[in-house]
Amino acid sequence: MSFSVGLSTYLLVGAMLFSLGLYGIFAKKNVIAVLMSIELMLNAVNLNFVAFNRFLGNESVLHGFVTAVFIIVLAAAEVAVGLALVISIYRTRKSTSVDDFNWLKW
Amino acid sequence: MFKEMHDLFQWAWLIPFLPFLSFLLIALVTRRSKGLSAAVSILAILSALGLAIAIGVGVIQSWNGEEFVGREAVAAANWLNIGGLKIDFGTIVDPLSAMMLFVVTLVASMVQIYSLGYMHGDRGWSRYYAYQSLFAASMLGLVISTNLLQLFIFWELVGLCSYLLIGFWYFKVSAREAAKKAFITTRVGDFGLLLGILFLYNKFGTLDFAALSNAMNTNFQDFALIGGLSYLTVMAILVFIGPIGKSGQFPLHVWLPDAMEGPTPVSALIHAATMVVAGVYLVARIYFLFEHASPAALQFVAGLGAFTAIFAATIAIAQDDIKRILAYSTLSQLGYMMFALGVGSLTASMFHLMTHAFFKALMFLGAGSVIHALHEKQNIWDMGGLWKKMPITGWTFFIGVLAISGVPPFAGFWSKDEILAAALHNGHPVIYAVGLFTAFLTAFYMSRLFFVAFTGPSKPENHPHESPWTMTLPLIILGVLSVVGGLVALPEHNFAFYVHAGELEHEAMDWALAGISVVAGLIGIGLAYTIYVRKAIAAESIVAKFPGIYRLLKNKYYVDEFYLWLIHHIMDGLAKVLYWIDLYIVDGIINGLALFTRGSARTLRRTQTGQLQTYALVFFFAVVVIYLVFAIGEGQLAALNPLAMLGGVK
Amino acid sequence: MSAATAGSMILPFTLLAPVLAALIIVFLPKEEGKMIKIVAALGTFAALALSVYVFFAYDRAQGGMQFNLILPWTKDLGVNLAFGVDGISIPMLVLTNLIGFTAVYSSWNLDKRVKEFFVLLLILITGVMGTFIARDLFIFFLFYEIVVIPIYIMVIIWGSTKRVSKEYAGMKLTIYLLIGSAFLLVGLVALYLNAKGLNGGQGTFMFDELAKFKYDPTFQKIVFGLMAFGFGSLISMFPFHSWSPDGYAGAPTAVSMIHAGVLKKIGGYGLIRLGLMVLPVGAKFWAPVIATLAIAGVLYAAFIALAQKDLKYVVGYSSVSHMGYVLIAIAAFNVTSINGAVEMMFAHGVMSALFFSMIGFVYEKSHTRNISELGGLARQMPRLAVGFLIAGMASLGLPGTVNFIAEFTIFMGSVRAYPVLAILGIAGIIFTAAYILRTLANVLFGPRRPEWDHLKDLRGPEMVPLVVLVFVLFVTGMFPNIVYSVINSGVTHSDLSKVMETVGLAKMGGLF
Amino acid sequence: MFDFNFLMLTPEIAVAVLTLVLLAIGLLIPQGARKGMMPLTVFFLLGVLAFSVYDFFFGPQGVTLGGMYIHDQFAGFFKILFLSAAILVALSSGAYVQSFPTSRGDFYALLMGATLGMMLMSGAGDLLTLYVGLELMTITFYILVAYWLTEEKSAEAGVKYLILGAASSAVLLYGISLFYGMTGSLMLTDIRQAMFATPISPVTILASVFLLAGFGFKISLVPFHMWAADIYEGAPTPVTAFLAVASKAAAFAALIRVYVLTVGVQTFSPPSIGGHWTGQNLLLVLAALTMIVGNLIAIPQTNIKRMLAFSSVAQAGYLMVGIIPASPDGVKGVLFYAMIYVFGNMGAFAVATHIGQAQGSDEIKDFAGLARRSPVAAAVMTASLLSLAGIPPLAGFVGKFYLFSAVMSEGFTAIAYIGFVMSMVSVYYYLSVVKVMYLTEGEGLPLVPVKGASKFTMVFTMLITLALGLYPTPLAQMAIAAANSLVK
Repeated sequence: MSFSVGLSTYLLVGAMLFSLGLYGIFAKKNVIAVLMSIELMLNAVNLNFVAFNRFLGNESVLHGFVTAVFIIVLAAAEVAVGLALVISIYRTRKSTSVDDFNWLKW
Repeated sequence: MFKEMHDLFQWAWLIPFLPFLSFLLIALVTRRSKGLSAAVSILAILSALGLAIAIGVGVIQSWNGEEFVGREAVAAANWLNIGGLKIDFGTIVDPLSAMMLFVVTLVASMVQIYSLGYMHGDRGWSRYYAYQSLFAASMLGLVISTNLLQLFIFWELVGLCSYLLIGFWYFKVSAREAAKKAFITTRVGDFGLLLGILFLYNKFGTLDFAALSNAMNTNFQDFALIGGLSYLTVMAILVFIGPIGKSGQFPLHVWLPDAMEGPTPVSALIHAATMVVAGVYLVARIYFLFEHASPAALQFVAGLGAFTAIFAATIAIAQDDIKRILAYSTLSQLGYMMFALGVGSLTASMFHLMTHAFFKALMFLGAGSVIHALHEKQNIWDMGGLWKKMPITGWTFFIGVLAISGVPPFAGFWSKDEILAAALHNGHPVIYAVGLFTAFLTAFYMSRLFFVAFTGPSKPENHPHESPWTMTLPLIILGVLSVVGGLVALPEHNFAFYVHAGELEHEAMDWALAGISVVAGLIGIGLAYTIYVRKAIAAESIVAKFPGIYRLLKNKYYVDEFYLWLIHHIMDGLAKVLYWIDLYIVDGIINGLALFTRGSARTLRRTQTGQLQTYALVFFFAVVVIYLVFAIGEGQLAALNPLAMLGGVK
Repeated sequence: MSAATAGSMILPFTLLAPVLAALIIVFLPKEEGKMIKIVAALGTFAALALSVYVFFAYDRAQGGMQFNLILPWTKDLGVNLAFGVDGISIPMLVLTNLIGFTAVYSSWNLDKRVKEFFVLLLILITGVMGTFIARDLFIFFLFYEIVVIPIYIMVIIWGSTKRVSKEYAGMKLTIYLLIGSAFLLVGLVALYLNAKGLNGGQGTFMFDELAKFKYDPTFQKIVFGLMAFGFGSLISMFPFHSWSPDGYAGAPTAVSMIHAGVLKKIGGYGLIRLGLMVLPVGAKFWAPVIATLAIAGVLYAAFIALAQKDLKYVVGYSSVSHMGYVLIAIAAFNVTSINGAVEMMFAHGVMSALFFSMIGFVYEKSHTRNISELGGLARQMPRLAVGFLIAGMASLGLPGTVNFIAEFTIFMGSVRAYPVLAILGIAGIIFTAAYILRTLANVLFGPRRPEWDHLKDLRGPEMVPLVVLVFVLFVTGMFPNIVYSVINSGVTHSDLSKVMETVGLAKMGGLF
Repeated sequence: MFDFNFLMLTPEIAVAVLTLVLLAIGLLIPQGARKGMMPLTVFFLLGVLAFSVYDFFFGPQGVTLGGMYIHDQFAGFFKILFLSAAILVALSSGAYVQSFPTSRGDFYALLMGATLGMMLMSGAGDLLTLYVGLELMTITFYILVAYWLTEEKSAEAGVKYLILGAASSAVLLYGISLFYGMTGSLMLTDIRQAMFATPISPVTILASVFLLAGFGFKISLVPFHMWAADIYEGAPTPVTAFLAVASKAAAFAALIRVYVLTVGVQTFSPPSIGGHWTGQNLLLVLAALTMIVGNLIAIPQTNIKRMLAFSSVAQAGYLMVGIIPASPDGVKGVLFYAMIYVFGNMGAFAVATHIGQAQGSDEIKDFAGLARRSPVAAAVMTASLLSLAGIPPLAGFVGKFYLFSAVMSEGFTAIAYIGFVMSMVSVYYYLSVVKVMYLTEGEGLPLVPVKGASKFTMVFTMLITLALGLYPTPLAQMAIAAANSLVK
C-alpha cells in the first residue's frame, strides 16, 4: 500500500498534537507542564495554518504563514506572563501544583 | 294647610326621617348631655306618632267601605340606576302601612318614655336613645317601603339595631353572645329572602310591590321549576325564609329567647311588638305572591306557623324566667299570626298583630317594672305577692294576661277568635285544633306566670315598690288599649274593611267558635289557679309523673344544643381543616418550590470546585457533546468517525 | 373632547403631587418628623382634592376617556406616555388617593426612620395611581412594577413578625407577585407583537387601540390564561392567594391599607381593562374557570377566617373572600356585574383600609393583635370601637354601607350567568357574618380587661382615617348613584358594552 | 489598491498612544508623583469618547486595510461602550489603586491596553485581526487580574484565568484554522461567500462549535462559564468590573459580527438565512442553561463579587437570547442591553469597590446598614441591582423587553418564559443584598461616606440607569442605527 504525505497527514499530526496538549492540561499537575501543553495546542494550530496555506494552492497569499507567525508571538507573550504569574504565586504558596490553586471556589 | 287629611300622605317620609334625624343629632351633637339626648329622641318619636295618627285618620277618611281612594305609593325617587338594574325608593301609604305606622310609633314612644325611668342612671344613656331612634327610623322605613329591596335594606337595619340593643350591655358575655346569635340566625333567613329578591328581579325586572303584583296578574305563566314546585312557589318559600328568621319561626326561633339579654324595654319594643312582626308584615305585603303561587306555599306557611305556635307554647310552660316565658309566648303568638296568613286571612293576622303589640308590650313593660323593682331578679319563683306592693303594674299585667288568654272583651279575644274562625272556615281543621290547644296552653302558662309572680305570699327578701310615673304611665295607656283595642272588630266598623287582601274576606262573628275558645282559655286559667294558687294539684307531682317530657320542655327540645354542636364541631372543625390545608398544601406547595429552588442552587454551587483542571475538563467535554449533538441532529453521522473532519477538508 | 382639552394637565399634576412631597421630604432633615408627616399629608391631600375634582368634573353623559394627555414616548416601540380616565378608572383613582391620604394619618405615630418611610409611602401611592390613569399598557405595567420594591423595603423595615417573620412575608409577597407578573409580561409581549402584526408593523400599547384588533381565538385563550394567572395572583384568586394573609400580617399598617385597599384592585382592573376589553373571546373561554375558583375562594377563605387568631389574618382572609365576589362578577361578564365588580373594588378598598387602620391603632397601642388577648376594648376606646364596628358591618355587607350595594349588584349580575355558583357565593354572607361578628365580639365586647385600662382612645390626627373613611362608606352607601353614575358611564360607554353584547354571558332572567 | 485610512482608526490610534505614554510616564516619573495618572487617563479618554460619539453620528463609515478592519456604526457603538466603561472604571478605582503596594501607574496603561484590544475586536474584519485584538485584551487582563501582588487570591485568579483563557483561545484558533482550511481565507466576507457554497459537514460543524466555545468562554456562556466566578472574586474589584462589563461586551461584539456574518450561515443561524434548526435549538438551550444556572448559583453566594459574577453569567444568557434570531431587532436589543448593562453593573461594582477599599471586605454581610452608613452608596447599589433584575422604571426592564420581544417575534416563546421567570427569581438574591443594606442598622461598622470621583461615578451611573429606563429613545435609536449598519 502506498502512503503519500498529503494535507491529511499534516492535519492528522496537528490533531494529535492538539489532543496531546489537551491531555496535558487535564493530567499534568505542575503548572509549568500545563503551560507547555497549551504551547503544544497552539503549535498544532500553527501546523494547521501552515499546511493549509501550503496545500490550498495560491502560494502568493500568505495568510496562513502570517497567522502562524502572529500566533507564535502571542503565545510567547502568553507564556511570559504565565511564568511571571507562576513565580508570584509560588512565592506565597510554595507550590506549583494546580491542585493547590483552589482557594477560590463555590 | 291641608284640605284633605290624605294630603299628608306625601309627607309620610317624615315619619322615619324624624327619628333618623334625632339619631344623627344624638350621635354627633348631644352625645354628652343625657337630658338632651332623651328629649330629642322622644320629641322625634312623638311627632312621628302624631303624624302617623293623622295619616291613619286620613286613610280611614279616604275609605269608602269598598275601596281605598287615597293616593297610595307617593311618588318615588330613583335610588340606583345602572345597566340592568334600576331601583326607586318611595313611600307607600295604605291601610296596611298606616296601621303598622300607628302601632310602631305608639309602642316606640311608650317604650322611650318608659325607658326614662327604667334606664335611669345607665352610663350608656345617650347611646341607648341613639339606638332607639335608629331602630324607630329603620322600622318605620321598613313599613313604608314600596319595593322589596328598600324593605330588605331596612329589614337589615332593624336587625342591626336589634344586635346593638341586645348587646347594649356589651360587657356582659351573655348579652354579647346573644346579640351575635341573633344577628347570625336572622342572617340565615336573610339569605333566602335575598335569593328571592334577586330571582324575582331577574324575572320581572322590578321589585316594586304594585308592579310585581301587576306583572303576576297580567299574563304571567307560572312554570314548574324544581322538585315539582312551580316557580312562584319556590319564590314564595324563598322569600318566606326571611320571616322565618326575623319572626322567630321554627327552626330559626332560637335567637329570640336569648335576645331577652337586652334591656327589658328593648325586649318589649323590638322583640315583642314591632321588629319580630316585620316578618308577618312582609308576608302580608307580598301576599299576592303567595296567592299566585300554588297552595303549597300557603300550606307551608300555615303548617310552620301552627307548629311554631304549639311548639313555643309547650316550652313556655316549663320556663321560670319571667322574660323567657314572655319570649316563648311571643314566639307562639307569632306562629299564630303566621298560620293566620297561611289559612288565608290577612285581616285576622294583621288584627292579631296589632292587639298582640298592645298586650305583649304591656306585659313586657310590666315585667320590666317588676324586674326594676326587684333589682334584676327574673325568676318568677323569687317573686310573689307583688300585686299588693305594685298595684298599677299588677292590674295592668292582669289585663295583659286576660287579653292574651282570649277572655272577652279584651283585645286578644277578638283577634284570636277571628284567626281560629278563619282556620276552620277555610278548611284547616287540624290547624284549628292546634290553635285551640295552643290557646289553652297560652292561658295556662300566662296565668301560671301571673299567679306565681303576683299572688301568694310575698318573699321577705324583696322590698318591691311601685315604679315612677314615667314607667307606669305607658303601662296604663297600653292597658287601656289592650282592653278596647279589639273593639274595632265589632261588626259595625269592621277591621277587615281597612286591612284585607284582594276581596273582602271577613269572618262574621261565629259565637259558637268564640265560646269554645273562651272555654279553652278559661280552662287554662282555672288549671293554673288550681295548681299554683289552690295548690290542689302539686306541680312537683306532675313533673315527677312525666320527668322525660319535663326535661325535654325545660331544655327547649335541645334545639340550642343541636345548633351549638353544629357550630362547634361541624363549622369550626371544617374551618380548622381548611386552614390546615391552606397552610400545608396550598402554601406548602409554594414554600416547597422555594425550597426546591434554593436546594438545587446549593447543589449546583458545588460544581464550582475551584480546580482549574475540572473547569477545563468541563469545557472540553461540553465542546465534544455540543459537537456530537449538533452533528447527529443534522444527520452527519460521519462525525462519529474521528477522522471524518479531516476527510471533509478539500 | 372638551373636558379633555380643558383639564388635560390635571392627571399629571395629580400624579406629581405625592412625588413633589417626596422630593421635599428628601431635603428635610430626618429629625423633623412632624414636618415630614405634615408635608406627606399635604401632598396626598392635594392629590385627593384633584382626583375628587376629576370625579365630579367627569362628563358622565359623554363617557369615554377624558382629561387625556398623550405624548409619544418610545417611538421604536410605539409607547405613548398617555394618561386618561374613564368611568372605570376614576373610582380607582379616587380610592387610591383616599387611602393614601388616610394611610399617612394612620402612620402618624410612627417614629422609626420616619423620613424613609414617608418617601417610600409616597412613591408607593404614586405608582398605584399611575397604573389607574395610564392609557398605555407599557406605562401601566411600568407603574405596577414600581410599587413592588418600596413595599418590600417597607415590610422588612417597619413590618411586624408574628406567625411568620417579616422578612419571609416581604420576600414571599414580592417574589410571588413578580413571578405572576413575569407570566403577565410574556402575555403582554405576545399581545404587543400580535397587534403589531395586525397593525402592519406599527407597534402600539394603547389600550383602546389594542382593543380594536380581532385576535385569533386560540391566541386569545392563551394570553388571557396568562393574564388570569398574573392578575389573578395579584387579586389573590384562590388558589394563588397564599401571599396575601402573610403579606398583610407582616406589613406595616399603611402598607396593609394600600395593598389590600388598592394594589390588589389593579388585578381586577387589569382583568377588566385588558382581559375583557382586549381579549373577549379568551375571557369567555376562561370565565367558567374563574367563576368557579372565585366562589371556591369566597367560601374557602371565609371558613379559614373563622379559624384565625390574629386580627390581620382575619381581615387578610376576608379580603381574599371578598375578592372572590369581584372575580365572579368579572367572569359573569354582563353590564350589571361589571358595574358591581368596580363598585365592589371601591367598597372593599375603603372598608379594608378602615379595618386595617383600626387594627393598626389597636396593635400600636396594645402591642398585640391576638384576638384572645384583646377584649372589651369598647369600654377603653369607644371611638376606635365605633370605627372597628363600622368596618366590620361594612365587610359583612350591611345596607347603608357601600359594600351592600356592591354585593347586591354583583349577585344580581352573576345570578344571571351562573345561578348555582352565585347561590353558593351568596351563602358566603352567612359565614362572613359569622367570622366578622365573632371577631367584633371578642375584641370590642365582653368583660372589661383591666390590663387595657391604660389605652388611650383615638384623638387628633388619629381620627382622620376614621372620619374620612366612614363618611365615604356611608355617603356612597346611602346614595349609590354618586359612584354608580360614573362607573355605569364607564361600563356602558366603553367598548366593553359592545363586546359584552357580542360575546357576553348575560342570560337575562337566566335559569330562574 | 492598499488603502490605509488613518481617519477611520483615530480612536484606536489615540488610545494606543495613550497606552504608550502612560507606560513611559510609569518608567520615567518616580513612584510618588504619579497621582496625576488617573485624571490624565480620564480626561484623555473623555476626549476620545467625545470624538467617537461625533464619529458615530457624522463620521465616515467604511472598510479599511483591505477589509481587515471595518469602521461602521456597529463598531462605533461598541467603542463608545468600551470607552465609557474604561472611564467609569478609572474614575471609581482611584482610591483602590492607590492602595496597591507597587507600580500603581502601570495599572492605567494596562487598562488602556485592554481597551485597545476590545476596540480592535469590535472592528475586526477578518479573523486574524479579531484574534490579535482578543489576545491583546486577554493578556493584559491576565496581568490586571493578578495585579494585587500581595493578595494571594489575586495571583491564583491570574493563573487560572491564564491557563483556561489560553486553552480556550487555542480552541478558538483551531476553529479559525479549520475555517481557513475550508475557505482559504480569513476575511469574514470571503468566508461567508465560501460557506454558502459548502454543504454542511462534520468539519463545518466542528469549526463553528470551536468558534462558539472560544467566544462562549469569554462571554461566560454556560457550560463555558466555570472560570468566571473564581476570577471575578480573585481579581481587584475595578478589574472585575472591567472584566464583567467590557471584556464581555467585546466578546459579544466579535461573536455578533462573526455569527451574523459567517458562522451563522449554515450552522447556528435561523434557517431563514440558511442555518439549521439544531444549531438554533442548541443556542436556545445554552442560553436557557446560562440564565438558569447563573441565577440559581447566585442565590446562595455570600461574597458580593461572586454573586455579581454569577449574575453576570445570567446576564450573558439574556444577551445570548437577543443574538439567536440574528435579526436587526435582536442585535438592537443586544446593543441596547450591553450598554445599559455597563452602567448598571458599573454602579454596583463602584459601590463594591468603595466598600472593599473602605472596609477591606467583599462579604455581603459587611454591607449591613449601608443605608445609614452611606445612603448614596446604598441607593446606587439598590438601583443598579434592580436594573440588573429588570425592574421598571430602570433601564434593565426596557432592555429585557427589547431582547425578549425580538426572540418572541421569531416564535421562540419558551425561552421568554424562562427568561422572565428567572429574572424574577434573580430579584430574590438582589433583594437579599438590599435587605442587608436597609434592614439592619449595621452597628459596629464604620461610616463610609463616598466622595470625589467614586461618588460621581455612582450617582452618574444611577442617573443614567434611571434616565434610560424612563426615556430609552435616544439610546434605542443609536442601537437601531448600529444594528442596521451590521445586519442589512
